[in-house]
Amino acid sequence: MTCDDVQHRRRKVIRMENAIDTGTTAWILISASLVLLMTPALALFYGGMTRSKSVLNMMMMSYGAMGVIGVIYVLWGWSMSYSSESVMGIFGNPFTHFGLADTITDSAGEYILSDGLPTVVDVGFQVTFAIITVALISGAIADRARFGTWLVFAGLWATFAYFPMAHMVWGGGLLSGDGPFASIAEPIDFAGGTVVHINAGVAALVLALILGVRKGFGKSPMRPHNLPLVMTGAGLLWFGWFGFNAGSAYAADGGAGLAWVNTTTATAAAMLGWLLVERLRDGHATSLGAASGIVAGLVAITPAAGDVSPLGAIPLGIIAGALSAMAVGLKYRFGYDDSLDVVGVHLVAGLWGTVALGFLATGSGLFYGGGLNQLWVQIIIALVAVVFSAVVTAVIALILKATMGWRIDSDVEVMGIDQGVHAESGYDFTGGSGRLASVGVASREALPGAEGPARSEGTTTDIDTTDTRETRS
Amino acid sequence: MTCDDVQHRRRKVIRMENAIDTGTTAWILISASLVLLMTPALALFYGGMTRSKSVLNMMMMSYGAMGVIGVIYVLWGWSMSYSSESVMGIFGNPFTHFGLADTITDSAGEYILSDGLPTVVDVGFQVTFAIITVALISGAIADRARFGTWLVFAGLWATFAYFPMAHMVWGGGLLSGDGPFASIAEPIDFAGGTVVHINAGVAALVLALILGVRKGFGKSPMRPHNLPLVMTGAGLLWFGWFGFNAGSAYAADGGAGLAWVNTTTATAAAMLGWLLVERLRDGHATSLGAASGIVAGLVAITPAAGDVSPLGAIPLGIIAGALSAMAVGLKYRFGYDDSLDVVGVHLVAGLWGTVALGFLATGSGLFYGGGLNQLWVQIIIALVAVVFSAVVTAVIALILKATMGWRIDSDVEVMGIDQGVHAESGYDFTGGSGRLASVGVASREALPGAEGPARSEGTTTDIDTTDTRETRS
Amino acid sequence: MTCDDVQHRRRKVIRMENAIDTGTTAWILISASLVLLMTPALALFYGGMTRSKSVLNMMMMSYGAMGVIGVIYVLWGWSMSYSSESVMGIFGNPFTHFGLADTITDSAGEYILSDGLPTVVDVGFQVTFAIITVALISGAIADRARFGTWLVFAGLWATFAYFPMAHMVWGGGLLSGDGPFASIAEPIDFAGGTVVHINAGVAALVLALILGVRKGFGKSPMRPHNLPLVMTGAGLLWFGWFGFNAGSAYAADGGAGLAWVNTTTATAAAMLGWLLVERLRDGHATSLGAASGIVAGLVAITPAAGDVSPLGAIPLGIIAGALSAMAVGLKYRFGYDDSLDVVGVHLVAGLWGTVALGFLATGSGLFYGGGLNQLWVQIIIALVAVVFSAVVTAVIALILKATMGWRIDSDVEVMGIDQGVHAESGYDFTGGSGRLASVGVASREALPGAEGPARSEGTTTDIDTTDTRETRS
Amino acid sequence: MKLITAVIKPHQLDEVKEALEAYGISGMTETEASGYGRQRGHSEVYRGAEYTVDFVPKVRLEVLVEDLDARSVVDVIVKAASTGRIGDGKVWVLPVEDVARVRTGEHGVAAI
Amino acid sequence: MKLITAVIKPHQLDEVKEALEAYGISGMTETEASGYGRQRGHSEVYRGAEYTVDFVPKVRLEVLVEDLDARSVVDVIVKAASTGRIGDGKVWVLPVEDVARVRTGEHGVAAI
Amino acid sequence: MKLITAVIKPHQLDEVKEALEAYGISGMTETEASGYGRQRGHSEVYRGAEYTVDFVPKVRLEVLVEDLDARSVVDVIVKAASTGRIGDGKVWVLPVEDVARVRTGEHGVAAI
Ligand SMILES: Nc1ncnc2c1ncn2[C@@H]1O[C@H](COP(=O)(O)OP(=O)(O)O)[C@@H](O)[C@H]1O
Ligand SMILES: Nc1ncnc2c1ncn2[C@@H]1O[C@H](COP(=O)(O)OP(=O)(O)O)[C@@H](O)[C@H]1O
Ligand SMILES: Nc1ncnc2c1ncn2[C@@H]1O[C@H](COP(=O)(O)OP(=O)(O)O)[C@@H](O)[C@H]1O
Repeated sequence: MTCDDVQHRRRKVIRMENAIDTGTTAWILISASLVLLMTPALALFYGGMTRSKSVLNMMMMSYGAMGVIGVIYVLWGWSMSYSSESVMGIFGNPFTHFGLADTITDSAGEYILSDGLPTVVDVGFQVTFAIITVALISGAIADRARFGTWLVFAGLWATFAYFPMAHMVWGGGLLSGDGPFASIAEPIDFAGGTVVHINAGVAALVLALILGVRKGFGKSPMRPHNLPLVMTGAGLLWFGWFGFNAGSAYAADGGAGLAWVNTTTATAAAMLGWLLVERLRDGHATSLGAASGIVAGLVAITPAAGDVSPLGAIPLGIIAGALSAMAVGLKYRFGYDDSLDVVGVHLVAGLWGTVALGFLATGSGLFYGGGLNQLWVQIIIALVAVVFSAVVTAVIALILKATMGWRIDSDVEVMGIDQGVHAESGYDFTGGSGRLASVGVASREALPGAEGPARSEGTTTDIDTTDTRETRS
Repeated sequence: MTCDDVQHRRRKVIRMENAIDTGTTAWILISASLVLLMTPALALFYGGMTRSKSVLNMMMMSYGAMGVIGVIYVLWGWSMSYSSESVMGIFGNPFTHFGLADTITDSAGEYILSDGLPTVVDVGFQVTFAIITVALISGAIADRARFGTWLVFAGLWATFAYFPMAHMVWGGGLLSGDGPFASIAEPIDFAGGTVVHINAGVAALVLALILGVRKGFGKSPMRPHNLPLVMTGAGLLWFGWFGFNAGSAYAADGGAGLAWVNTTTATAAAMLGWLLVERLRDGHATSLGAASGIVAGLVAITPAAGDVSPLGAIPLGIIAGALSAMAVGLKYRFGYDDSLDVVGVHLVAGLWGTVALGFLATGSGLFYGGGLNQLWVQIIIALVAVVFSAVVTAVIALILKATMGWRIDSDVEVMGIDQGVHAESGYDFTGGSGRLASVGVASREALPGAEGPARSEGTTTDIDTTDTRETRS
Repeated sequence: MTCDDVQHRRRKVIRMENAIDTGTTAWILISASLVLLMTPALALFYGGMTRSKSVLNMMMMSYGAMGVIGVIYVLWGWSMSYSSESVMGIFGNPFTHFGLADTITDSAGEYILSDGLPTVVDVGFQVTFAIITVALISGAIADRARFGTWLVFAGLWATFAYFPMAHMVWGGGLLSGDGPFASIAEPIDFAGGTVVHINAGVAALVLALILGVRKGFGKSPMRPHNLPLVMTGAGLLWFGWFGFNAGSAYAADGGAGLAWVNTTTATAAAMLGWLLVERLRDGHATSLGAASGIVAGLVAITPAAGDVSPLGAIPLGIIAGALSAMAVGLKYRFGYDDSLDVVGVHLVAGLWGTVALGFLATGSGLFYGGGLNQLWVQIIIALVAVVFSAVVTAVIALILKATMGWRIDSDVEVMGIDQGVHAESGYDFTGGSGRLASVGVASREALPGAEGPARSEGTTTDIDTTDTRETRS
Repeated sequence: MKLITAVIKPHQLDEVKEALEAYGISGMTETEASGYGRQRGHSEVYRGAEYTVDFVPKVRLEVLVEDLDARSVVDVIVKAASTGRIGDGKVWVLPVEDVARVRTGEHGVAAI
Repeated sequence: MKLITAVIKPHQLDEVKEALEAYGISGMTETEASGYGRQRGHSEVYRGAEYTVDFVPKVRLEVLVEDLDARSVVDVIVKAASTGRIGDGKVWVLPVEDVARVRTGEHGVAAI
Repeated sequence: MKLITAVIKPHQLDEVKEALEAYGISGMTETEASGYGRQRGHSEVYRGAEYTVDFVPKVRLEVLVEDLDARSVVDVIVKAASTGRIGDGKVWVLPVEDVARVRTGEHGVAAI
């Protein structure tokens, strides 16, 4: 390969350097680790918010995304995102670097570098973004989705929505500085407002509409079962987000430092913004509000982290928190069951952060005397992202609906998806009764003393869906 | 600005360098992230220790500190701490660098560097220290403080106690190597024994005294409701503390490595010390003891991490653990309700660590043939910190008592501050009964079917404080 | 000392460099922190898997390992592992660097460097490996081991099994590139397949056999009490493992990046492998399976992280997950109570990863045209590790059995080891009844109002082991 | 006076509560319970080992009523709690000798 | 023999237990319960959606007593449990036909 | 009809359930409870402060039976629940006036 084979994020000129920058390499290695941690953190954030009967399924949707995307990214994900053989500026050729061919070392066996950073380190960094983006979507379909369908969706959506979007914005495609809109102003998406948050937020809305509401939505109480888990998740997300945003500076330098400080400032402000709305509207500042405000702030600063000042990050954050706090109620009015508010938080704050750059970008933003061009181009890339994600998600989700089916049995939904689908319970604090019936050694024998043959048909039928059949005697 | 505008931690000579050290920058970026994580970790540590009816409020005091300090630090916190325009060696001029003016880039638009580290990265590192210090205090006032008053206190205390103390010790002020006591020996506070732990520990004692005891203190059982949470918090604190201590070396070098090894060694030793006291005194080594010993060790090694040998860290740690294990009972004897033992752990271990340097500092300590000077100066800075913090905290807390009020209604205290103040419950494992009454869309409508108008007066009145008024029929 | 005094991991030529590499130093500092975090993460992973009555003891075995090993490592652990005074290639002289003598600074007071990395940073990195290895073993003896015996075992096992094994493999000993088997092919153990996982896995098997089964093993249900904790633990382990594997590259470079990517790829694949076996065999893909698959993948890639390609990591991972999923049932067939499947996960996946290198090592593996030599030498080092660990563990454990005793009273086991041994309960969600009887101030007085003298004999006798004695009246 | 105890499915609780309130009963005490009967439990699988959980979550309601109301209250509960499926539960009636209201110290029917 | 059931406020449990012990009763069984009555529940707000929780935490005590003690034990409980506020709870008395102590197999009053 | 209530040690539950099933009883309702009696609780120590927990975990079983079965069922339970140690628990029998099965609306013995 030649070094100009790869187009990458915010760098127009790709040059092969002889010297590695170990400081930057260390920073991207740890940033990648931090972003990977965000997915388990998200699993906590989401898992704590569901009812206790679905906590495991909720977490499993995030972990499942780690499994699927973790494998396909090295196969075709990297190539579709960053191959210089771009297909109409929409996606990269999946075969150029299939299986990371010609990506890790050059013909001399030396690690390929780009701006002092080994490309393989960048691969690690990028895979974590793909994983978390897919995992984010799962918040919209809590308690009711078939796990198998979700896993297949994860793979398809990453392939047809995420990798192309990453290519368009960061890989030199349509929405990048090399794309057609750059003539107005260079579009800014520092760390993923369009690629990650608008993309996932729109997909969440589409899935919520296609799957339909949960039994009892808008009537039964569906309150978070474990708020300390939610807060822990939010705290770990904040921590991991430093890799996401400050890592996206692609260097251990002042730019990374600015992104770091902006991330903290905007997030703190957004927490206060959300709490303020709650205090005024509902009379109480809640811990779920604080956790949600944190995430809204992190989302909003994502596209802007390197291009606003800390003073600009304050209003950006406050407004993000307040907007999202108001937006989470819309699902009740419009009747879509976006269970954990992916739309209200990620789509709304993602749009706000992307568009706010039109005002607040130091240099090119309206408030900094830059005129309307930046605002204009930010709106365009946001809209393109919305439309692209909506169409691709709808097509994938409808095909899956027709083929594999999305919804679990409604009785299983009532009993709880954890027991019904995963044959587990999240918690057992009493060490309650029950018997060990059989053990799955390779040959799956019944234990001595277990009654009858092992019930291989699983548990989902053991509930009150059928009538006399299920009697004991 | 000129580069000598900022005085900073342990560096006498501030010079403008042309070359960034990306390794050091990477290390301080991640150290800042680690220290930021300490506050959510503290929220777990503290939250698990309260009763389940107050876990959310306990966590919210930490998260609230992140919100408030995260915003004010970039406004005036940095300037009050590190502006070279010192006001009597006590605090920096808040206006010199208000809003990080002249802090991030120089007139040529280049990131300002100091010793190879971009100053904006240092800002990020410093804000996390301010946050955690404020959050530490909250352990003294579990279950009973108005949340609004706490948020205001957080902002005032950071402004009048923390920023000045940071200035005095690290910003070239009174207690620094440039201060008057340096003629005896250069005071040592590597990573915050005075600024963070003595400061917060004294504030905790003062607040506990001013707020008074909880209902049932010393009689009702107030045992930790979730010890795995406490242990998780302690584990994450240990992890985060590497940023705190080894990051305070301000370089990715052997000094950071020494601080890292000392941190681990002293903490391990302190855990054993605490467990030993428990085993001998109570007959049982407990998990709460292990978690507490960890924190005591981390606190004690904080001021000393760069200035003792690993062999010295062992006795320093063991004694810290043992001393704190003995000190936590004092609140029952003296009747102050320092609910989660901020005094017993942070003040006691913080004092010990600061003073122990007089004996154990390699080079200048008594045991290393350095005579009494170091000991003497360590005692002085500890005492100054105690007096300063006590006075400032008392003034702030008494003013707030007179104006906003500190205590929640005693019936709300019995019912639980989570329900009363935040209108939430920490856990709901049974998916119990309840109805969705109304939803807070922007216009806050009642749901169809919800009885009567939305109760905007909140929940706190729905408890047995009033009599016949609250009957249903 | 001279610089060639220390032999270290994968580096044949040790040279003293004048220049520190701050990027690498930053990376190893954070890697050490990440690996330290793995032990609390393991405590969550293990703690969530026990019944709620033993969660604290389970976590305490991990934390206890941190206490004991954290202290002895700086005393003699480093010296036994890496002293160049090797005793027959089996262990290093514990006195050469006792207390880190001649390890941190040279006679000129400069930090000793090796390949640009301060040796003291390496000490920090190494201590974390020793801690986690010991902690891993505890999964085999859940619910039933005396805590004191465990702590002593931890110290002895580290000294006689871990430090020697580290010396043999990484310290220039028998199993290293300087050992006798290197003439066949250079043995590969990138980050600890033999030293950590086979070593701990065999020790776990031996302990499980020596301690015997729990009351009710194979009959009573012993299901995980808190699966979200287990999943959180697995997520944090994955995060920490980046330090373990990519840190073992000993540089912030492309090699670290490759290890990072391989770690993620193999782990994702192993999760899918485990879930697939479950889906086919049991009918349900479980969250415990996902968490376990993650750990199996991390274990298997550990020895191989730097020496396979990402494409090779996929089958390596899938097979690791599938093998372990099948192996965890063996304990029921053979009747050893390896409570949390240390054997099924760490021993099986550790053996597989070590041996798989014989096929998959790029360059020397069978599938890469390298012939059988690599396979042959990998089998040899695995076998030597198995035998060495088995013998040493058996001797230590049997001596402890004869002297201190391993098992707690069987009534305490039924009541729960947390209450019986640690005098604590993991959770109290109801804020249940109870009285504060006395407080352990230094002088341990009874509270005014507490009935009778403080019961210093503890709690373990207060259960139904004795008969009429324990009546109230 | 009578004590009516009803063991019902958890998600019928709100319906039963509302039916009772509509009938004029405005006090009751609820406990979480687990039931064993014709309705089968479920099984769970942990690392390949299958556990059978025989008990099914139920809610146990206690309602003190005047003698005359007993029969109708049982009917009200049965009607509201019924889903027509196995495991809907049981209702039983016990004779009560005395009732006291703690707050006032009243006894008998007035205390209900 | 009688079975006295008391539904009281959770933080009165220790007081009631001590009063019973003082009276000479040294056995009882406690269950966690939730009560519905004149005392109102509370509401909670999650992301702006308000939930009403109607049931209030209570503790349910059961005490087996000899016939003669029944009236006085009810009084002891009412006195100890009372705070004078809405929601203090109820006490009721049921007739018991037989009691057995599991450990010894004894029946009747001796088994209490 | 009778209602048999048994307060037993938690780890005897499975044995009791199996004994009842062997006897022919195939329905019961279980609640978690805490007992206070001759069996002492335990104490716990948190940061040197010792807490005494007086109540011991128990399981509370309720079984509706026909009149004739009552005596034998009590015996079956006593036998299966007994470990011979303090704290094994109590069993008591209450008269029941009516029973209804929610699903079918049946009353009386048929509803058990
Ligand atoms: N003999 C009994 N005594 C007490 N409770 C019973 C008895 N039989 C059934 N129950 C309770 O009623 C519930 C429903 O009974 P089950 O036999 O499953 O269905 P159904 O009542 O519809 O025939 C059980 O879960 C149990 O709680
Ligand atoms: N009819 C009833 N049957 C059973 N329990 C009742 C009944 N009425 C009230 N209770 C119980 O008594 C508790 C207190 O009743 P409540 O009406 O709130 O106050 P008070 O008893 O002071 O008038 C309730 O929470 C409930 O547990
Ligand atoms: N008078 C009582 N009323 C109700 N329950 C009781 C009474 N006495 C004992 N119990 C229950 O029986 C259990 C066992 O009683 P205890 O006195 O400890 O042992 P034993 O029954 O073996 O003498 C207690 O824990 C409690 O739940």
